[in-house]
Formats: sequence, C-alpha cells, structure tokens
Amino acid sequence: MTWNESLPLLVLASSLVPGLIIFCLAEESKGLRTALNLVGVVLKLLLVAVMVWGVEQGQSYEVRFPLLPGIDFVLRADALSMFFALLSAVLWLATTIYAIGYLEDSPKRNRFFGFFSLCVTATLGVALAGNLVTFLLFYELLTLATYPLVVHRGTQVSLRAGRVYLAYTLTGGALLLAGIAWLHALAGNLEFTAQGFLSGLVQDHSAALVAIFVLLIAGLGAKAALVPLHGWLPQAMVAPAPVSALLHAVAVVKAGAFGIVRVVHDVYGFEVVAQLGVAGPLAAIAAVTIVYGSLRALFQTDIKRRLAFSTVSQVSYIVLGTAIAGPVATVGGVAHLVHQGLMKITLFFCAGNLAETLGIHRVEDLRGVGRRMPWTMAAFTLGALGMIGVPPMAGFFSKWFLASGGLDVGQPWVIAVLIASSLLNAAYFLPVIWTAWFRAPPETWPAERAPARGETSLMLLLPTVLVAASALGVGLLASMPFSPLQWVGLIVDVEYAP
Amino acid sequence: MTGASLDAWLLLLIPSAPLAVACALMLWPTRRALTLLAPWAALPALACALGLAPPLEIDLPWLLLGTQLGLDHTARIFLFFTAFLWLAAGVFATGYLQEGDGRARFFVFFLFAMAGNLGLIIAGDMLSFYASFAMMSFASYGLILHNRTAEAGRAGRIYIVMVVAGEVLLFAALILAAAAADSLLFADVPPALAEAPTRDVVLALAVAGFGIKLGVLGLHVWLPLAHPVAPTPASAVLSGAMIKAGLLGWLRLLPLGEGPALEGWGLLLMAVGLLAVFYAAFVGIAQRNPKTVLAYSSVSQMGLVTTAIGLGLAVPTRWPEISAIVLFLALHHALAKGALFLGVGMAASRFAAGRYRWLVAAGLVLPALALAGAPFTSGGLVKALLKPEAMALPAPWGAPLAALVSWTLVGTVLLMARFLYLAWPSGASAGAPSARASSGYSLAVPWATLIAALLLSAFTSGLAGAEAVWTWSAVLSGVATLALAAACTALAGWLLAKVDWHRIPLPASGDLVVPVERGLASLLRTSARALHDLRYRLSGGEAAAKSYLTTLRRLLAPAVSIEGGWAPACTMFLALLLLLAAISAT
Amino acid sequence: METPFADSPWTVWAVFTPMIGAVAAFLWPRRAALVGCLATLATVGSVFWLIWQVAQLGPQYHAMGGWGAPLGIDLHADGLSAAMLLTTALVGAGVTLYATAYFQQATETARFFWALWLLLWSAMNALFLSGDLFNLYVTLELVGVASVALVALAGNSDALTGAMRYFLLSLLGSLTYLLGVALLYGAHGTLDIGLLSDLVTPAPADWAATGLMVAGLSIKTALVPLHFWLPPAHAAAPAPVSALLSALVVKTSFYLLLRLWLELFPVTAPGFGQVLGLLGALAIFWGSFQALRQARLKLLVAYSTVAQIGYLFLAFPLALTTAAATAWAGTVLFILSHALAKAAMFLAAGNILKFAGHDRIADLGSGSPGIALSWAAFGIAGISIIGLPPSAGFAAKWLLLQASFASGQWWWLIPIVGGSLLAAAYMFKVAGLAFLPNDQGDQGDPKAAGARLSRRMKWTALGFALGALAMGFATPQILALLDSGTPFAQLGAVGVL
Amino acid sequence: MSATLLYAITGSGLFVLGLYALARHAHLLRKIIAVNVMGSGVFLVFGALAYRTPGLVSDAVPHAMVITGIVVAVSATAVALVLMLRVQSETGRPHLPEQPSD
Repeated sequence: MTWNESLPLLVLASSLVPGLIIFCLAEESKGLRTALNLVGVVLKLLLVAVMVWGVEQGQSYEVRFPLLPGIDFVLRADALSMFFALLSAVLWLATTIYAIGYLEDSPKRNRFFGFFSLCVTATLGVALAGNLVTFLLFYELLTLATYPLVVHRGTQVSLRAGRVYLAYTLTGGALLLAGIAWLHALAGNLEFTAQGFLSGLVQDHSAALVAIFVLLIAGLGAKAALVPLHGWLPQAMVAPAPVSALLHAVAVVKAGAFGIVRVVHDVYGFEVVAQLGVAGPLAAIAAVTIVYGSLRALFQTDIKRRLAFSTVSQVSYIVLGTAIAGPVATVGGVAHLVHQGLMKITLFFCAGNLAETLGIHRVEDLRGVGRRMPWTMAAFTLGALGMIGVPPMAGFFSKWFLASGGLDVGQPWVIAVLIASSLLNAAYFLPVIWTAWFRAPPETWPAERAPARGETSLMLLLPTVLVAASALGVGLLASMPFSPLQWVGLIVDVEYAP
Repeated sequence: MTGASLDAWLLLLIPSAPLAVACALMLWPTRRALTLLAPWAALPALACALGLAPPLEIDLPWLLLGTQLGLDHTARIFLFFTAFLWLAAGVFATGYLQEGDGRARFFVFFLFAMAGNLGLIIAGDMLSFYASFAMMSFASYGLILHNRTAEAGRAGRIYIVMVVAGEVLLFAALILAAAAADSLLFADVPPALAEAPTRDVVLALAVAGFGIKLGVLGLHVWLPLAHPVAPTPASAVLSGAMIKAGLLGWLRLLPLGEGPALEGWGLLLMAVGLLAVFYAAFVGIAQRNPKTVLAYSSVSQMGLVTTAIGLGLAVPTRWPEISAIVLFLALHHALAKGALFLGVGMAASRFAAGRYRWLVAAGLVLPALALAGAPFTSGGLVKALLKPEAMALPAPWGAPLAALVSWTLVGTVLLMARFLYLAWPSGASAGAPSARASSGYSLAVPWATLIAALLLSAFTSGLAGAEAVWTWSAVLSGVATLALAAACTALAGWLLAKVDWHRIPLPASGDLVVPVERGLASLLRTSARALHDLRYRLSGGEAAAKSYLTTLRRLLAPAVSIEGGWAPACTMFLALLLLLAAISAT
Repeated sequence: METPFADSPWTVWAVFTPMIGAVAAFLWPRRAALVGCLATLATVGSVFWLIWQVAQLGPQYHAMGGWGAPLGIDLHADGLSAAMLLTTALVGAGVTLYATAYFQQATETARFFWALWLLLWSAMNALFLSGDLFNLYVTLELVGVASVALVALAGNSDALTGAMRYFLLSLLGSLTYLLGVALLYGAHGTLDIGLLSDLVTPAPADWAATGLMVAGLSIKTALVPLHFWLPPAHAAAPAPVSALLSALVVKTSFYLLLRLWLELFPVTAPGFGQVLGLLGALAIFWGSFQALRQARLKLLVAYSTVAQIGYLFLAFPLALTTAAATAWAGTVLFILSHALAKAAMFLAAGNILKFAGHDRIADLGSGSPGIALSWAAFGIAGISIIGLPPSAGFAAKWLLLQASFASGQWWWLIPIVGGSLLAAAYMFKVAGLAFLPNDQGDQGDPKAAGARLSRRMKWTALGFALGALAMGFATPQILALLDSGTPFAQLGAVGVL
Repeated sequence: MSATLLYAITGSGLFVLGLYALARHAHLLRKIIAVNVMGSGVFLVFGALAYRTPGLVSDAVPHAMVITGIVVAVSATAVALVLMLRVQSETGRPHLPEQPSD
C-alpha cells in the first residue's frame, strides 16, 4: 500500500484509534484522554492539510478493496471531498477543545469522547467516500455514533430526543439504502463521477430514476432536515452544546446536505437532474424549508431551539444552491457548507457558554448579558449577523452567489426566498442581540458558576472567538486562494466542465 | 494592485483608522486616552479629502470579491463633509458624554459607524459599499439605543426594522445590477443599467432601499424617532452625514446622465420629493422636541435632494450641472444640520446659561438661516441655482417646478422658526442631563468650526454661476420673502399661542409609523396563530402515528392471545402443509 | 476404496471429535470443562482444516467404512456445508469460552452442559455433512434431543415447560419430515439427495413429500406462524444455550430446507416460493412487533430471532433466474451474520441478567461500569441485526435487495427495509437504557450469584458483536467459499436451479 | 398394490389422528402418546412402501430405517417422559401453560 493509498485510511484512523483507546481508559485519566484527543485532532488536521495540498497539486489519493459483489469500499480524495474534510477537521479541532472545557467534571467523559471521535471518523468517511455504498456505510455509522451523544445526559427528555433522532435518521438511512440498491440494480455502478454516470439511462428508465432520486433525497433529507423531515433537529438540541455544534455545523446535517450535493452532481449530474425534472421540486422543497424553518425559529423562546430551527432553514441553502442548476448557485450552495458551519458553530458555542457559565437557556434571560460576557456575545452577534446575511460575514457571500446563480439561470424567485429568509433571520436574531446588549442585566443570573477569571473558562471562550473570527475571515478574504469560495470554484469548474 | 500610486494606498487609512481605534477601545475600554483619540480617527479621511487629488484608485483583489477603493470628485466632496462632521461631532462628544455615560461603548459604535460611513464613500465596488453601508447602519443602532430609555427602545426597534428592510432591498438591487452589468464595479453599473431590461426593477429597489436611509417620504418614519433619542453628537452625524449615504448610493447606482431620459421616474421622484418638503414641514412644526423638528427638517431637505435627483433622471443632459448642485446641497445640509444639532447640545449646556448666551443664540440662528436659504448662505445659493435647472424640464412641468422650489422656503422657515422657538437658550435649561459640567472647549470649538465652514461654503462652492447669483434683486427678493415668511410665522405663532394645543390632534413623532406598527403587531399575532395551527397539522403526523400504533396493537391483540395455543398452531401447521402440497401439485 | 471426489477424512473428524468429547465429558464429569475445551480446540481445528480444503481443493467427499451410497453413510462437504460448519465452529468456540466462565459454580449443570453441547455440535456437523435424507432425519432428531436437554438444564419451571413444548413440536416437525422422506423413498427407491435430484418429478408422491418436508422443517425453523415454541425455550435457557439455539440450532433445519430446495425440489410452481416468502415477511413483522412489546430482555431477543428467521425465507421468492445466486448468497451470509450477532446478544443479555439479577427491561439501567461492556456488545450486535453497514447483516440485506430488484420484484424491499427499521426500534428501546445516568436503573444485584462478571464473559459477547460488525468486510471471501461445489457453483453458472 | 395403499392411508390416518390429539389434549402424557401414534403412522407408511415392486422380496432399507426410527422414537419418548416428570415436579401439574409467562 503506497502512501497515497494509505493517507485516506490514516485520516480515518487519526480519530478512530484515539476514540477506541479512549473507550478503554479509566474515567480518571483526564490527562491521557485530553492528550489523545488533541493528538488525534492535530494529526487529522495535518493529514487533511497534506491531502488538500496534494489534491491541489493534482495528486490522487484512493484506497479501494472489494466489499460486496461488484462493489468496492472506496475512499477517494477529490476537490469536493477535501472541502468537506477540511471543514470537518478544522471544526472538530474547535469543538474538541470546546468539549474538553465544557465537560469538565461531568461524568462519563470517556464514553462521550469515544463516540465523539467515532462521529468525526464517520464524517470524514462521508467526505472521502468514493461511491454510494461507502457513503452509506459512514452515513449510518454517523447516525450510530451521534445517538449516544444526543442521549448523553441520560434524562428522559434526551432519551426521547434520541428516539426521535433515530426514528428519522434510520428511516432516512433505510430509504437511502433502498434507493442505492435500486440504483445499483439499474446502473450497475455507484462510483461518484464528475457530472454523474446516469446520462445513458435517462431515455429508458426515467421513471425509475425519478423514483430513485426521490428515495435518495428523502434519505439524505432526513439528516439535512428538509421539511417535513426536520422534526428531530429541534428535539436533539437537548444534547450538550458541543454535540449540538457537531450536529448542526459539522457532522450530521452537513452529511445530509453533502450527500445531496454528491447525488445531484456526482451520481446524476446536473443535466440529468434537469432532464428528469426533479431539480425544480427539490429547489421548491429547499425554499419551503428555508422559509418554514425561519418562521418556526421566530417563535422559539429557548435559545438552542431557536438555533435549531435556524439550522433547518440555513442548511437548505446548500440544497437550494445544488438544486439550481448553474455554476454560480452551486458555488453559493456548496460554500455554504463551510459558511453555515462556521456561523452555526459559533452560535452554538455561545449558547453553550451562556448555559454553562450563567445557566441561561431562554432568550429573555439574556437581558444585559453582553456586559457580563462581552466576548461571547460579540461572537454571537457576528454569527447572527452572518446568518442574516450582513456583509462581510460569510453568510452574505452564500446569499450573494445563490441569488446571482438564480438570476443566471432565469430563476429570480430565489432572490425573494433569500430576502424572506434574511428578514426572518433578522426578526429572530436581532431581538436576541438587542436583549443581550441593550437591556438592563438582572440582579442575579439563573445559575452562575463563576470562573476564576475572565467571563468564562478559556477553553470555552477561545474556540468560540476563533470560529467567530473565521466566520468573519472567510467572508472578508473570500477571494484569497484556498478560501472556501475559491475552493468551491475549483469544484464547480469540474462539475460544469463542458 | 499595480499602478496604484502611493496616494491611493493612503485611502486604506480612511476606514482602517476608525476600525483600529474601535478594536483598541473594545480591548481596553477603560483607557481615557483612547476615548480622546477616537474622534481623530476621522482625521485621515479629512486629510485625504483635502490633500489628495482625484481620481485615485486601488484594487484589493483578495478582499471580499475583489475590492476597489477610489477617490473621485463625488467621493472627495462626500469625504470632506462627512469626515469633517464626524470629527466635529466626535470632539463634541468627548465633552458631551461623561465617563459614567458609557462613553467607551458609545465610541465603539461611533467609530464603527464612522468607518462604515467613510468606507462606503471611497468604495468603488458594490460589495465593499454594501458591507460598509451595513456596518454603518448596524453600528448606529447602538448609537440610537445609547440612552436605554423606553423611547430609545421603540425608536431603535423601528430603526432596525427599516435598516433590515433597506438591506434586503439593496441586496436585491445590487444583485440585479451586478447581473445586468456583469461587474461589481460602480463604474460599470449605470451605463449598463440604462440599457438593461431589469432597469426599472433595479431602480425601484434602489430608490426604496437607499430611500430608507435618505428618509424619502413614506420611508422616513424611523428618522424623526431615531435622531432625537440619540445623544446629540450622534444625532448630528446621523442627520448630517449618514443619511447622505443613501444619496451617494443613488448617485453611484442610478443611471444618472446615462442613456434615455427617464421621465416617469423623474416625475415620480420629484413629486415624492416636493411632497416630502411640505409634508415634513407640516408635521415638523407640530413637534415639541427641537431635535425632532430638526429630524423633520432633514426629511424636508432630503425631499429637495430627491427632487433634484428626479430632475437629473428626467433631464439627463443637464446632469453634470445638477450633480454639482446636488453635491453642494449635500455638503450644505451636512454642515448646517450638524451645526444645528450640536447647537441643541450647546443650548442645553452651561454656555447657554452664562454670558455666552447670545453667542449661542446667534450660533443657532445662522445655520437656521442658511438652511432656510437666506441670501449669501449656502442654502440660498443652492435654491437659486436649482431653479433654472428646473426650467430644463419639458414644457408643462418646468415652470411649476421652479415655483415649487422657491416655495419650499416657506416650509423651511416655518420649521426653523419652530426649532428656534423650542431650542432658544433660555438660561433655565442648565439642569438638563446633558448640561453637566464639561470642558467647554470640546463643545464650543467643533461647533464654531462647523458654523464657520458652513458660512464659508457659500463663497467657496466653486459652482458654475455661483458668483452671479447674488444680484441686488435676488438679495432683495430673498430678504423680502424671508421677512414675509417670518412675519407669517410670527403671526401664526401668536395666533396659535392662544390655542389649547392639547385639544388639537397633532401628528405624533414618526407620524405614519403608528398605524403601521399596529398593523404589524396584529399581522405578527395572526401569523403566529397560523403557524401554530400549521405546526399542529404537521406534527399531526406524529400523533397519527401514535394512534395508529395503538390501533394496531388493539387489532393484533387476538393474534397475540392465540399465539401460544396448541390448537391454532397445529391447525395452521396442517393448513400450511396442505397449502404447500397443493401448490407444488399445480 | 473408491474415491469419486477428493476424499477427505476430515469430514469424519469434524463429526467425531465433538462426539468423542461428549462421551469423555460424560465419563469424566470433574474434568468436563477441560474436556470441552480440548474437544472444542480439536473440532475447530478439524473443521477449519476441512474448510481450507473445500476452499482450496473443491468439494470433499468421504464414504464412511468404504460402503458408499446407498447402503453406507457418505459425508459430503461443499461450499454451503463449509459455510455452515464455519458458522458453527465460530459460535461454538466462543460459546465454549463463555461457558467455562458461566458454569463455574454450578457443577451439576456444567457437567451435563459439556456433554450435551459437544453432542449437539457433533450432530450439527453431521447434519451439515450428510447427503442422505434419512441420515439427515437422524441428525435432525439428535440436534433436537440435545437442544431440548440443554434448555432443560436451567431446571426452573420456565425452562422445563419451554423445553417440553419445544420437544413436542420438534418431534412433530421431524416426524412430518420423515413422512415426506418415506413418500420419496417409496416413489424413487433412494434417499441420496444427489441421486434423487435427477428422479424427482411433479408426481403426487413428490408433491405430497415436498409439502410434508417443507412444513416439517418450517416448524423446526420456527417460521411464523409455527414459531410459538421458540421464544419461551430460547429465553428460559441458560445464556450460552440460548446463544447456541438462536445462533445455530434453528439454522440447522433451515439449512436442510435450503439444501432440499436447491437440489431436490422441482421449482415448477413459483407460488411455493411466494408462500414461503410471504410467511417470511409475516415473520419479520410479527416477530418485530412481539419483540417490541416484550417486557423482558431475553424474550425480546428471542422474538428478534423469530423476526430474523423471516429474512431467511425471503430468498425463496427472490431466487429467480439470474437473481438466484445473489439471493441465496445473501441468505447464507444472513445465517452467518445473524449467528454471530445473536450469539453476542444472548451472551450480553445473559451478562446483564446475571449482573442485575433480572431482565425486566423497565428496571434495567446502565448501572456501574461493570456492565458497560456488555451493553456495548448488545448495541454493536444490534447494528448487525438492524443491518447497518459495515456489518455482515448489511451485506446480506444488500444482496437480498439486489436480488429483489434483479428479479423484478421490488416490493420485497418493504419487508427487507421495514424489518430493519423495526429491528432498530426494538434494539434501541433497549440500547437507550445504557445511557441512563448512574443513579437510575439497577446498580447490579449484590446478592445475585455472579454480580461480578468475569472478564471472559464480557469479552466473548463483545467479540461476537465485533465479529458480526467486521464480517461485512470479509463478504467477498465468504462468498468465494460458497462458490465451491454444489449447489452454488451451478447457480452462478447456469443461473437456474 | 391396494394393500400397500391401504397401509399407507392407514399410516397417514394415524399421523393425522396423532396430530389431532397433540393439539387437543393438554395433559403431557397424552401429548407424548400422540407423538408416538404419529410416529407409528410414519413407520407404517415406511413398512408399506417397502413392498415396492410386487412379486419380489421387499426392500430391506425401509426396514432398517424403521428400526432406526423406532430406536430414535424410544429414546425421544424416554427424554420426553423425564421432562414431563420434571415439569410436574416443578409446576405441580403435568400441563404446559397456554401462554408463555411474561
């Protein structure tokens, strides 16, 4: 096995192995656990960085061995996979540091970090999967690895949330499986190929292809929280904040959205999708999800629930960009993978900081918290403004490209959807900001745990501020080489090459 | 970046100086030196405006989607008065606000708004303009809410709603404009837009989007609410500098002087503008807060600006002349309104109580006169120059427009009279919150400088034909009109003094917003209810699934109960056996 | 001695090693565990050697005593037998390891356990290697008697009544089968599957025999609605016995059914397969439904077996034309994966029961870290049962799905996928308990006999679970083994049964 | 030929009769006897079918098989009886519960 073959496996192993070791550790061995976590994180980031560099240089990384009759287990690095992989690796770094700080002194940390590592392994697997079956493998592993994190607290509420989560995601996985199996029976091939591999079948099997598309999108949509498959996401917010961050920004919903991008571009190819007439309905679903999620968010009083519905809405930007068959919109959609990730992880970190430090869970308890925790709220403000789409935050660029892309292909209604979403986002985020910064703080906070110094523990604050700064940075420096937008440009060039 | 001169690099200082100070202030909010330094962050901008020669250009391809900063004639004028006003207001603020008033917080917002305002002026591409515009708008939210009163809360709420609405309208406008021009550079947009099929949509969106900032009639409602509640120096920049950002947006985006004449749009804007002039005057004189009166005056003045822009759209051939007038109008209004707002602060300070009372009074009257268009003032100059341009309109419209432009004076005089009446330094206002002991020079010097600059501007405008305006007849007619208007006002005031004001249903501050607020609230309630219902219908799936399961359980109960029985089992066994044998026999 | 095929005495050793062990364990009860371990080692060794031969050299054959058919007893080993032997060896080895720890204190039970278990193993191996219908009956009956005795080992009333019910129905099944055998012999005068396969025609005797044999074997395989003996028996048995029964014993009769189907019965009536498939689908839904409403852990696991058996029967309607090889390969893979996963689940359930002193689901909780590994084993085994990748259960379901699409009967995906979802429902109903905080649920019963579980018991369960999970990666190798000799080699080549 | 058929039909009849008794009677001893009756029926069929070709000596193989079968049946019956006794001693009745206890 050459270096180029083993690199994808090493990327997976860099979180899998520490995770498995952590399972076996004693609960008290905090130092070793932290060290393992950090070593894994850094190693993974380095390996992914090497691969990103290599892909940019034209290297090919692929490992392949037979798994099922006619189907291989394939891990492959292409521009799109590295894009998602890098996002996951970077955000995992932030989330791990955050989680170490967040879970200080709480029980069952081994279990938590073990599954945490598995979860990231699965995410990287989803990113690197070279065909649909490999994708499915990691997609389901992701479901399984996140379930223990969702129910980590072990309360009745969280167990219920876990059940709902499983009901949705496993059903989604089953639909996905059915779709993939059918596709394999029909096409005999499941390898992700730029511009898809089904163009030869459109003539004779269009009805079957539409049915398969529906199955696949429904399967992926359950994780991507497309309305009406979004019900699990708001419930799953009972999980600890780092988990929410992981669910909403890095792993789960992203895996669904990423899968939709893969299916549309690398399985069907945008031309086939257009020929089959399924792009329009998909875009419509995405649009409905965007508006509905925002509307629901408007009426939530719990901070994390509000953020959860915001995720429902925001993740569909990615779907929308994918469904609008044009390079510019696709850039917007795919770049939103990163943009939404950075902004939403910021917001969830902030929500976690508030809950952990002051015991704040509800919007109305935020009164004047800006004075008590200025850094956290500054980060929150940046993230929220980004969600609204205020430049130069990252979110603006997603919207800009989505709207331009919609115009490009003669679908100006996209602008209306984006505007509606921006207005609604503003409507549910600005009151939060106003409450936090401009209302008088109460005498006492709901449950204050005074840190030694500073507004909260540094392990919590540092990742929060860093991801907020990155959300600003990727927007400000959108035209730098290796910025998400530029990288997506490369991907889209391949997908839309003549 | 090649080809950019060293001068062009200096442009980078303009937004980055206030940003840097703002960041420093966030990190070390207790440093007194930083707060004192804050106003001077506008100095590089002022220096650039005065010292650099347009045109300058610098490309920053790595920033946003490729940023271009530049300094052209328009930008230079905007940069001058904006930087000047920010500097003056900033210095004023160092004296006006005390340590305990959250001065550091105020300056953080102040500096961000400043950076946005200055940045958008030198922006050569849409995105950096839009980003700066947003930064300015959102940062001034903090200025408006600074006092944390209930009134400020309401004003802030309405302001932010309007800001967000403006942002999304602009987003759509810019997207469409960029698509039409296939470029993000302002230089490419107006010519392309003049020919584009989406022209009217973009125009509508831009007029409305920037109109919110500019306070175009109908979209002005936030302005009389927000300007008065902010601390006085903030009001000055809001009313003097920031609303001009909307004007700059129009100048950058609209196809002014390009392509065919847009008479429909022109007439619409002129109509709306002139209506604003009179409507704002009418509502403004009913107000009781001098700052509110000034805000309405801004609406009124911006009505004039709107009219001029409408004229430019309708008569593209005259645009070079009109544009010069509009720029000067902007400058004049910025300085005048800045001086008046700071004057309100001065009138409430200890100066007004002491021996400088008459000086303060004079300082209020002079800019008021300028605004009213008295001879030898910048305001008079503008109106005098605008009238002949109005005559350039096609036949039935030219003369009435010119006449209406003259009559705007009446409205302004009424407003200024009302303002002076309300703000007159009585000497008894020393107990007002803003009148605490403060270092007098930091208040007086910027104010005086502003007034001086205003007065001076009338003679250094450099406008074509400016020197020929003040003929004897023009001065006489100007003074006469002014006197007549003043007399009318005095008469009206005397008459009205006998009236019980409380019995007259005066339009409240913010006028139109009141019914809209009510409507929105009920809309929100209705939509909440509708959504609630919808959600139940959607989550009905869950309930249905549950009841379905229960039914299933009940239905299957008999099967469960016979599961362990021998007789059913053996019967089924026999049945299966026979069935299988029968099938294999076929 | 005539050797028409490659003659391998290892076929004999695969049967006799455990039998000798059984006798020895019976004779030297004090050393029963040791004997059991040694016999296991030897059996596993000979089985693996035989499998290696099958994989490398093709089908193996041995005529015992040199008589040859029809008078003597012949032993055959082809790919299908090898797969079954492999499954038995893997599960058997693990259960032996587990049992050495499980039966430490109860010497009386332990003694019988070893003898009976080795006897059962011997009978199962003989069944997998026989090619003669009557021999198959005898081995079937041996398997039945040994299993019943093993269930009864627990000695409590649940176990005894469970065993009794099991035995009566088992006898009913084998007698029905035997009646079919009698009819076939009457019609054709031979009992050798290979010889019969050329003679069977759609004559009355043949179709009656088919119905009898299939029905008899269905009852022994616990196909719904003939399953009701299974849950009480499997649930009441001691943990290692439950594992053996669910993982292996029910598969023996299914193996026989499969072999008869593939080699003997003329599949001229497609309705036959459809009926079995429908019953399989019914089993999936009914078993899962029952599993969901069980209040006790071991009963839940037992009903899960009922449901999973349904999957085995889905292949009958699917195995048409080109899809046949895929369908049967999926079924065999399913047998293997289910064996490992179910062994893991029963062993884990045994651990949990032993730790908590009961297996009432409502009162279970994660308890102390002492039981965490067993919960992990239970959960990981669940992955395979649900059929999530990369487990072998997934590979099996994938192949079944492929077969249903390839044979143009996509509707079978409803039970295949629906069964997965139901399995997830009952698995996670239990697995969620592992996440209750420490102060909820039972802390373990200090008075229970084995509140402290030995490491061996925990790790065996986990080992099975991990094996089932990782086996998905070995799918190509297993499928290659299957292709050795009849019946699978023909399926692939001819594509018709 | 007809005699063979008669035997075979009688054997099948016994089998069904046994099945009926197995289903009908709750007492375990009756059930065990029922199974034995079924077994006898099967053996009868075997015996009848041994006379395959008229005129010739009957086939020895079925006889061997019946003998083996009887051995199996006897052992099985023995096990069943022991189990029945154990059931009676544990539960106090020689019956099986109709429903498995939850």
